[in-house]
Amino acid sequence: MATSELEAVQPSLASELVNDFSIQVATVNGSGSQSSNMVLLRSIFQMGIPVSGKNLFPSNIAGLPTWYTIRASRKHYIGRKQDANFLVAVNPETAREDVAALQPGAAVVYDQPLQLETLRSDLIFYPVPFDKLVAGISADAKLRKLVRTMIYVGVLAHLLRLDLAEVESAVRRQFHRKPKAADLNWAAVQAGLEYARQHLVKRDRCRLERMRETAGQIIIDGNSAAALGCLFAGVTVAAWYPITPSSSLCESLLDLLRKHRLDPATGKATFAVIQAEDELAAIGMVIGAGWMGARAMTSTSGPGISLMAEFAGLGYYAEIPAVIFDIQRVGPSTGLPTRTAQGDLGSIAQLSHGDTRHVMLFPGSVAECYEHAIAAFDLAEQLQTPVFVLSDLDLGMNNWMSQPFAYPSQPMRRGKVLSADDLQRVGEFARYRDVDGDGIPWRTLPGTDHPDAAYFTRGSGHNERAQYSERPGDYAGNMDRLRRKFDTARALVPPAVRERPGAGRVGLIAFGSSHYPVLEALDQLRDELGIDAGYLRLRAFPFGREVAGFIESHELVFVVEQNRDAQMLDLLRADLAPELAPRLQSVRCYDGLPIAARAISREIEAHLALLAPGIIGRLTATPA
Amino acid sequence: MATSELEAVQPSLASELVNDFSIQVATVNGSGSQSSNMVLLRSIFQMGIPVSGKNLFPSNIAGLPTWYTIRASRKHYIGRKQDANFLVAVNPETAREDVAALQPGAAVVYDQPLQLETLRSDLIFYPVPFDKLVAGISADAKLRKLVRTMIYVGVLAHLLRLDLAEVESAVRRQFHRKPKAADLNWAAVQAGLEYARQHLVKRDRCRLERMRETAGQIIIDGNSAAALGCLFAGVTVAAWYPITPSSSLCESLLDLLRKHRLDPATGKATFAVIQAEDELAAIGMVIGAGWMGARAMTSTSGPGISLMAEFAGLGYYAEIPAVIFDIQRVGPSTGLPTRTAQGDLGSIAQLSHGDTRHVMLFPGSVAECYEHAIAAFDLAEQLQTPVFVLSDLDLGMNNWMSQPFAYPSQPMRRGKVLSADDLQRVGEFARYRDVDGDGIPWRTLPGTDHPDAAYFTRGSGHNERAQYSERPGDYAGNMDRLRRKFDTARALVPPAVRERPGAGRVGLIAFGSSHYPVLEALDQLRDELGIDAGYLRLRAFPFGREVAGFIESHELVFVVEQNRDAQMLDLLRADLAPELAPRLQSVRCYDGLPIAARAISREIEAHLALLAPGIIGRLTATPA
Amino acid sequence: MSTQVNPKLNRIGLEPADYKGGKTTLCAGCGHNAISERIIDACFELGVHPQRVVKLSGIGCSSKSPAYFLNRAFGFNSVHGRMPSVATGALVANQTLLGIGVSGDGDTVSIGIGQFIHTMRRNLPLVYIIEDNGVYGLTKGQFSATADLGSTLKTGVSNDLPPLDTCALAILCGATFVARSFSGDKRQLLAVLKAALAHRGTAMIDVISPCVTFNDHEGSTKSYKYVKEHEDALQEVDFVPAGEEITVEYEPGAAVEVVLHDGSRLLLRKLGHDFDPTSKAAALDLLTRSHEKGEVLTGVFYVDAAKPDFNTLLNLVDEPLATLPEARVRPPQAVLDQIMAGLR
Amino acid sequence: MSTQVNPKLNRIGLEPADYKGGKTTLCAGCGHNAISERIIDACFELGVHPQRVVKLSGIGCSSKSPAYFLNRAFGFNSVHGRMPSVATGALVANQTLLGIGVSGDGDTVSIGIGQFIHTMRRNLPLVYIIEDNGVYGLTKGQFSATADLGSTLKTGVSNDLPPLDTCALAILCGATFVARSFSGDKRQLLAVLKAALAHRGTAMIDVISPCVTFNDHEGSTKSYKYVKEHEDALQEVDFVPAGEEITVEYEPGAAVEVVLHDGSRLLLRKLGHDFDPTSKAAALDLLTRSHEKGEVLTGVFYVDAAKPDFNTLLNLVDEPLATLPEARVRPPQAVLDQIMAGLR
Ligand SMILES: Cc1ncc(C[n+]2csc(CCOP(=O)(O)OP(=O)(O)O)c2C)c(N)n1
Ligand SMILES: Cc1ncc(C[n+]2csc(CCOP(=O)(O)OP(=O)(O)O)c2C)c(N)n1
Ligand code: SF4
Ligand code: SF4
Ligand SMILES: [Mg+2]
Ligand SMILES: [Mg+2]
Repeated sequence: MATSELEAVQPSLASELVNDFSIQVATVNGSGSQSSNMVLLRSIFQMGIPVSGKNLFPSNIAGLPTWYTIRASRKHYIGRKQDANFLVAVNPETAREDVAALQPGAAVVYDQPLQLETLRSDLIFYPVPFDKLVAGISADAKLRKLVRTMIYVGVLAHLLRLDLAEVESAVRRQFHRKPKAADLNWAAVQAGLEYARQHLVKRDRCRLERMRETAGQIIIDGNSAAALGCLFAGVTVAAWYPITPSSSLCESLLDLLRKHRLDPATGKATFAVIQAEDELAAIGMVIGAGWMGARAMTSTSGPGISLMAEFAGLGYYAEIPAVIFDIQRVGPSTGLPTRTAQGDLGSIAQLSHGDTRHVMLFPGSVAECYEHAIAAFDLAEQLQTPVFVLSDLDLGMNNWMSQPFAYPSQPMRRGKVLSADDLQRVGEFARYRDVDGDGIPWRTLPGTDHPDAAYFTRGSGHNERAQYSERPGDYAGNMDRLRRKFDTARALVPPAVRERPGAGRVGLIAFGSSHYPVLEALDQLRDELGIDAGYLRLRAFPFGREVAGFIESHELVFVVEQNRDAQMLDLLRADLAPELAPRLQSVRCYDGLPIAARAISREIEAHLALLAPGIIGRLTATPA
Repeated sequence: MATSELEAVQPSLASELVNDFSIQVATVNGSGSQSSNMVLLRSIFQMGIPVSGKNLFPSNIAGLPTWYTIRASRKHYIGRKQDANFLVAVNPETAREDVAALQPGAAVVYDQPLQLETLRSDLIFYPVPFDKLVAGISADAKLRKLVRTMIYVGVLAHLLRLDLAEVESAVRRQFHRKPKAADLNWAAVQAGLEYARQHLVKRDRCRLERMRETAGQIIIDGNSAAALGCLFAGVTVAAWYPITPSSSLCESLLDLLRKHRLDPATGKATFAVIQAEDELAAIGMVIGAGWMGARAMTSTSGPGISLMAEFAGLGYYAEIPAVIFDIQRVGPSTGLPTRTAQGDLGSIAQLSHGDTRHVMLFPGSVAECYEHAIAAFDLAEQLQTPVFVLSDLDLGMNNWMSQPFAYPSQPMRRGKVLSADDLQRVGEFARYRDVDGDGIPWRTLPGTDHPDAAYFTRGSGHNERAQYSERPGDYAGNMDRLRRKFDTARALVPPAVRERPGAGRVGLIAFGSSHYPVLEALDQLRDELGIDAGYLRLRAFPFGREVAGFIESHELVFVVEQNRDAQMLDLLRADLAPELAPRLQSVRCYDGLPIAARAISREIEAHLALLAPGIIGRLTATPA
Repeated sequence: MSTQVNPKLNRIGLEPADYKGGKTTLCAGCGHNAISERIIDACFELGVHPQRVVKLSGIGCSSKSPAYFLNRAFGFNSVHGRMPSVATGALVANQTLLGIGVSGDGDTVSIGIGQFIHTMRRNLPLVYIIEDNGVYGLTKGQFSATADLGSTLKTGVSNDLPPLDTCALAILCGATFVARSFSGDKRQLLAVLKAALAHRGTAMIDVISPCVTFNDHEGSTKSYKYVKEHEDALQEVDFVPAGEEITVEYEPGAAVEVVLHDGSRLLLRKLGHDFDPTSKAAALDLLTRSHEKGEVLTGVFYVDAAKPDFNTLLNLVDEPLATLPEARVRPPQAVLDQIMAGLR
Repeated sequence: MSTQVNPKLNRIGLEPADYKGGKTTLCAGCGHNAISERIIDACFELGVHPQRVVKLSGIGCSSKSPAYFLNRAFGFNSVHGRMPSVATGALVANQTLLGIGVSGDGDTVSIGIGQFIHTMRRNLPLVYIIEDNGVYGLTKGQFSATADLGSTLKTGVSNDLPPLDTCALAILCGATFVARSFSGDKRQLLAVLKAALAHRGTAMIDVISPCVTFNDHEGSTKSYKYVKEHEDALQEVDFVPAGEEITVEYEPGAAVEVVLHDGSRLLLRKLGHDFDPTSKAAALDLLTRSHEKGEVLTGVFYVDAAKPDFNTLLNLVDEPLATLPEARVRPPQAVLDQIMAGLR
């Protein structure tokens, strides 16, 4: 056995990983490790260190392998990291595979009887007798089972130098409704800590050190953030059907509404949340409510989107506001219900038969889940059309750090609605007339007390006065106006953000949950290849003019997305001047895991390697 | 009033329109004029003259305006012609508008009391006292109503020089099951004829003359043709839900099956046709039957396609053969149910959430409705995937001349199916393994009598052995194989047809029911602008290599389609090398009427006018 | 100014013309047209404010009919089989409006049976009218799922599947007013419609409405002739508006009186059958047995005027949700601040 | 060669292991697992050929269970709520196979109620099992449409909509074998399953199957405890295979005997209730009333062994449509020629 291996096992302090490593907890779902992981995450966060947590769980309820990854990153890299530095192996079923997957030098905290130390010699092993330790905590076997995983929190606290005060406060916060449980869990943490102190010799390179990078920040998942957005958008009707990973959006919305939207005087609800019998009914209810003038929403995932196709077309053609959240998971079909993807944009862009076009928003952070939710209601009413907010499982169900959300700075934009008084004044009302030249007609709301207010809404051909019509001119004219309206949307939707100016002719376009990994990948490209690429983050479809502008100013633009078919690239190709199309190159990741920075930078590197070196020089040079 | 007008009214014989004009019958639906129009159409056809008939009918059952256009064309132009030369105005409600829409010089046969002759002085008017004439036919008011429209057949027979023997044979054919009705109708024809002989002086320029251009040909609508294809493809299960304009496909299929597919020995059915409760159920039944190994199909239109989205994704991902006919009508939503469009290809190409890709066929004639139906079943089983056949209302519901259909030259291709014996021999079976490198795995059929035959089909993640799997590698590997399979399809689907070689650098791409109008438009471009454009007719998606080849050999390629959003052009852009994209130009027509040659040539002309004359010269010159 | 009362004006001072709709495009003689007329009559006579009505439908000849009554009401011709969900969203968003849903047997019982059932279950405040002709009129006469066993098409094809009984289903699933009538029975249909409009909760009325073009021939069990010959009216139905006197006299026990939500009364005078319209079990029993006998039983089968409707279960504020002002639907900054603090 | 009969082998010479499925991934104690075991037992004991079975399902914990029994049968885990249509296509395409459909209450009664109803109406030859726990297990415990009024979630939230009764619906809509059982009642469930497997037509069994993770607490009416305490068995159910003797003795009138399609017999020994399982009206009445009393009535509610099943109505040839040879499904050239001649 050579020295190199010894080196790996006993790293020099020089290569210490301070606030820059990830911990993977391999466990079993339904075993209560969620609380332990949240305590770990919170403790690090409270130490001021940028941190993220990602849950990789199976599509069942209990008893199957689950992995939770916590990444501390002083550089604010909060995307997924491909390789774990620290494995907590408490699931006997996967322990051997989990250990096999580690890079040399990684550390393993594990349940002693598993004897993982025999598997490899290039890792650092920390055996922990979980059962023995937990035996001292409680005489009740059920309780022991509940707190068992807290043992590793204590072990890690010692090994990684977690601030104990923060750990205790995280434990107490986690169980703030049950002080007894808090005590018991804290005891388990201490037992683990004590054991580690006495029996484990630190040999790994990972260490935490207090920073000031998280002060004032919050931790939240994207679905809760979107629910908050709906609350402050003034949603009044929500109709939904459960589906992973979207259920928690409407569930937390219902909680919020119950807390904050009962009329103080009467105790009655200023909202209705309806659990529909399926997604067809859910979107139908939203369309009915939107037609009536309510701010109405639903939330679903891929299979639900497919089922909503027919109503989506009605909403587009009859011009009815609606907000639909798609928390994307891996398709096609049932696919991988608990894995993440950006795979629905292609079908949503033209969801439904015939010539339909839908507005889509792509929140790139939990803060944007909140902001885009608010924007979506405004846009839906301004544009009188369904607006889709495309989040995904990674963004929606994982916990993310964020700046606190800002209170809406604008009043609600309710679009072109004519009141009875308006009707009296304007004298004439034609529901589908393009009065303002922006393609957006005026509408009245049912119940408007004016004899001319009523009109007839239909998904069949109609003229400007909403009368049934099969006339070729009426039809084509109306379709042209809808196209104009869609063009109007370009300027109303959140514009793409130039996240990095870049200093060469290489650009990168991404959206949604790829954002943080992209930021990290850009650093890798700069540090490792000397490429300072510009980065444009798309936030909506249709694309604003700035998108073409960005592509025009770069010779080579990588479009990063989490699907197989380069769906965003296709949308760009269809929208851009065709001359720009050759500049676009696709970078895709579609294995169900959140995209990792390394996968992005590696693929870009591979692509660049195919180009002549001269070209690379030109591409990376600052443009004139 | 100037002489020019007189000239229009009394054209010189020199400008006679022999076998080259169109007749528009403006009537009311449910009034029995369908039979009269069929008699007219057939009479012309039997005179050997190329002819086509198009029905423009409202989306209701009876009492609303309907227009039937018959076009005789010695040059075989059987697409829609924009302007009618001859109007038969028997609908009082629209008569004035119909007359107003005519070009100067056109002729009008009309019900005398309507007094249309007062409306314009630049037309030729032929008043006919329908009621008086029909009064002599029968004492029974109900019968009189039924045969009333036959009067105009007689009138036209005289004016246009229809061969009376052919007219009588057409009448007798139309009513071959009811000889009494035939007699009565023939009497009405004769009454009209007699009246015209005695009272009308021919002043119009239209005349028919026997040709030999239709010998051996048949007349059929696309839906009946597709039903014939299903019959000869050996369909065994059909599940459907009524919807215009697709209902007649399954209805005529049922008739055919009842006639030709009862077991001669037992009188039992070798087929099942199920009227499902909706389209979700219809496609579900097809998927179930296809999984079982049956040749199964459904037929629908836009709204049904939207409802089939979820199952389409399952079919793609679980790899189940299915044939789905989409007889396209005007969308979005309910749209114009009785008008034609090519507006569903964009959404079908990726119907369902997630990364899905579907195979589509685009029959361009009634013969291809038949052939593609057969091909679709072969392809669905060869590729183990849903195959969509995209016809439209124009093709599906209108009557078209055609060469008789050919009996299938190949036995049914049932794809890669392992029998119990095969299993015994190969020893191992992995449902989703790419054994042959073409992305197409082998399957077994339920009921196969071998202990290893069974596998578990699911729309959720699976490995090669069809076992449930959430492993990133299993998922991505499977998706990559599906993509390979889709690439395999390129070579299996009907290749695009180079319909016109062309002699310059201008090309034209079209598909489906645009075919005949395109042929006519090409002649117009040649005759009027001197442009001899090449013409490639697409017949399937994914595109074969020949498509890129065609575009590569032309500098300017017009993509003709009947939708607003240039859906085919988008599919081409996404598929082609991006460098070719700038060559594509869109020509669209989307007002619900079948596309007319003039609309195509005019738009191409307008486009060319924008180019510098030098470029035009270059484009039209023969390539080196 | 004249104080003369125009006899042609109703309770709220509107004339019949204020209730009319567009010109029908349905076939002459279609049962659906007669139903539209009865809806107009009922709304006029009750003095319903047309602008306070929303009329919704799916797709079909029947579903076109909302365009042919109450032009001053907002209409929504949605997609096939999904009117119930659209109505649910609409009426939850504005519970102060009166909802009339019109559907066909194909629209409701074939493609739409799922939404139908769940709407019944919710007891959504909606008058739900099925214009039931046993066929898909608009797609040219295929059987629907209410076609009777053995009923034939014009082509002679006979239906070999049993019909689904919308009334039995509605009762079983939770609707609180369930009736069957006949488009040709003016008097009964009008009375039933009025009561349905006064009811709070789902009032489901299956109206046999012959399709003259595709299902009015010998061999059809939904033809005018067949229904006239086989109609078995359970009761004589009368509606007495709130505040009005009951003018007809009944012997004790000869009629059942149901007091509706607004104080109006539904009077059901027994005809032959001794029947309690407040018992689900009795209604189901009656319907099952009358089916077996091949009769077309009409009348009010079930009423429960007390069960809370869906909006009551939702505990909604009195005002329409749709138009609540920003101040009532966007919580103040303090709420956000507090939530943010909790997430730190 | 030994001629010894292995007592562990069944009628067709297979052992229990030939009927086993994959390892369950459901929660320990989930009612669905018990049902899978009973299906295995029933198929083994009846000597069903596992390769002649197709097992189909929708989406949910329940719908996963086909993977946990009969590995040698073809399985199809389709999409949410649409198993019935897939089963219809499959069993029409090959009517020689035995179809077992497994669904959940969410899968069938919420999203899938439309396909459920139409499948009952068609009387498709299929054993349709609802593993009914009143919640959506797989999406973490929301109420489904079979949750009882007033039943509570773990969070304390109470259900305020009435449940839909799958058995009453199935009977009303045309199913020919309708039963309810309980995953915890081994004996009854096994007997009912065997009879269902022998029945020709739709055999719909609603099996109360507690969700230990989300709906097994105090306040739930679908918990083991609640069902055990409130179960009211209508009959003692026995299944006697064709050709076997009835060994148990009954007093005359104490049991109803139903002869099934293959000659086997279903014996229903009355327990308290006097009840005729061949009357729809009686079954509906019983179900409605037992509901009002808050009981969980189990047993076989309705059997009609004579009504033709869907495949019979379709008049299918005896062989599977799926694998008919080309000669039987592609008419000869002469037919095409003749058709073409007719179109000239
Ligand atoms: C999704 C969808 N499928 C099919 C159709 C075609 N379609 C229009 S109306 C109709 C049936 C109408 O029958 P019914 O509801 O009984 O109304 P009726 O015309 O008999 O009054 C059908 C199938 C459609 N519009 N949408
Ligand atoms: C179209 C669609 N909508 C929603 C879902 C999410 N989903 C999966 S299982 C399920 C409910 C399952 O409930 P049930 O059928 O009662 O089965 P259980 O898990 O209780 O056994 C839902 C809503 C889905 N898979 N597909
Ligand atoms: S087809 Fe039938 S249902 Fe439709 S309008 Fe005519 S009569 Fe009425
Ligand atoms: S969650 Fe409930 S239904 Fe699902 S497996 Fe667990 S116990 Fe069974
Ligand atoms: Mg109908
Ligand atoms: Mg359930």
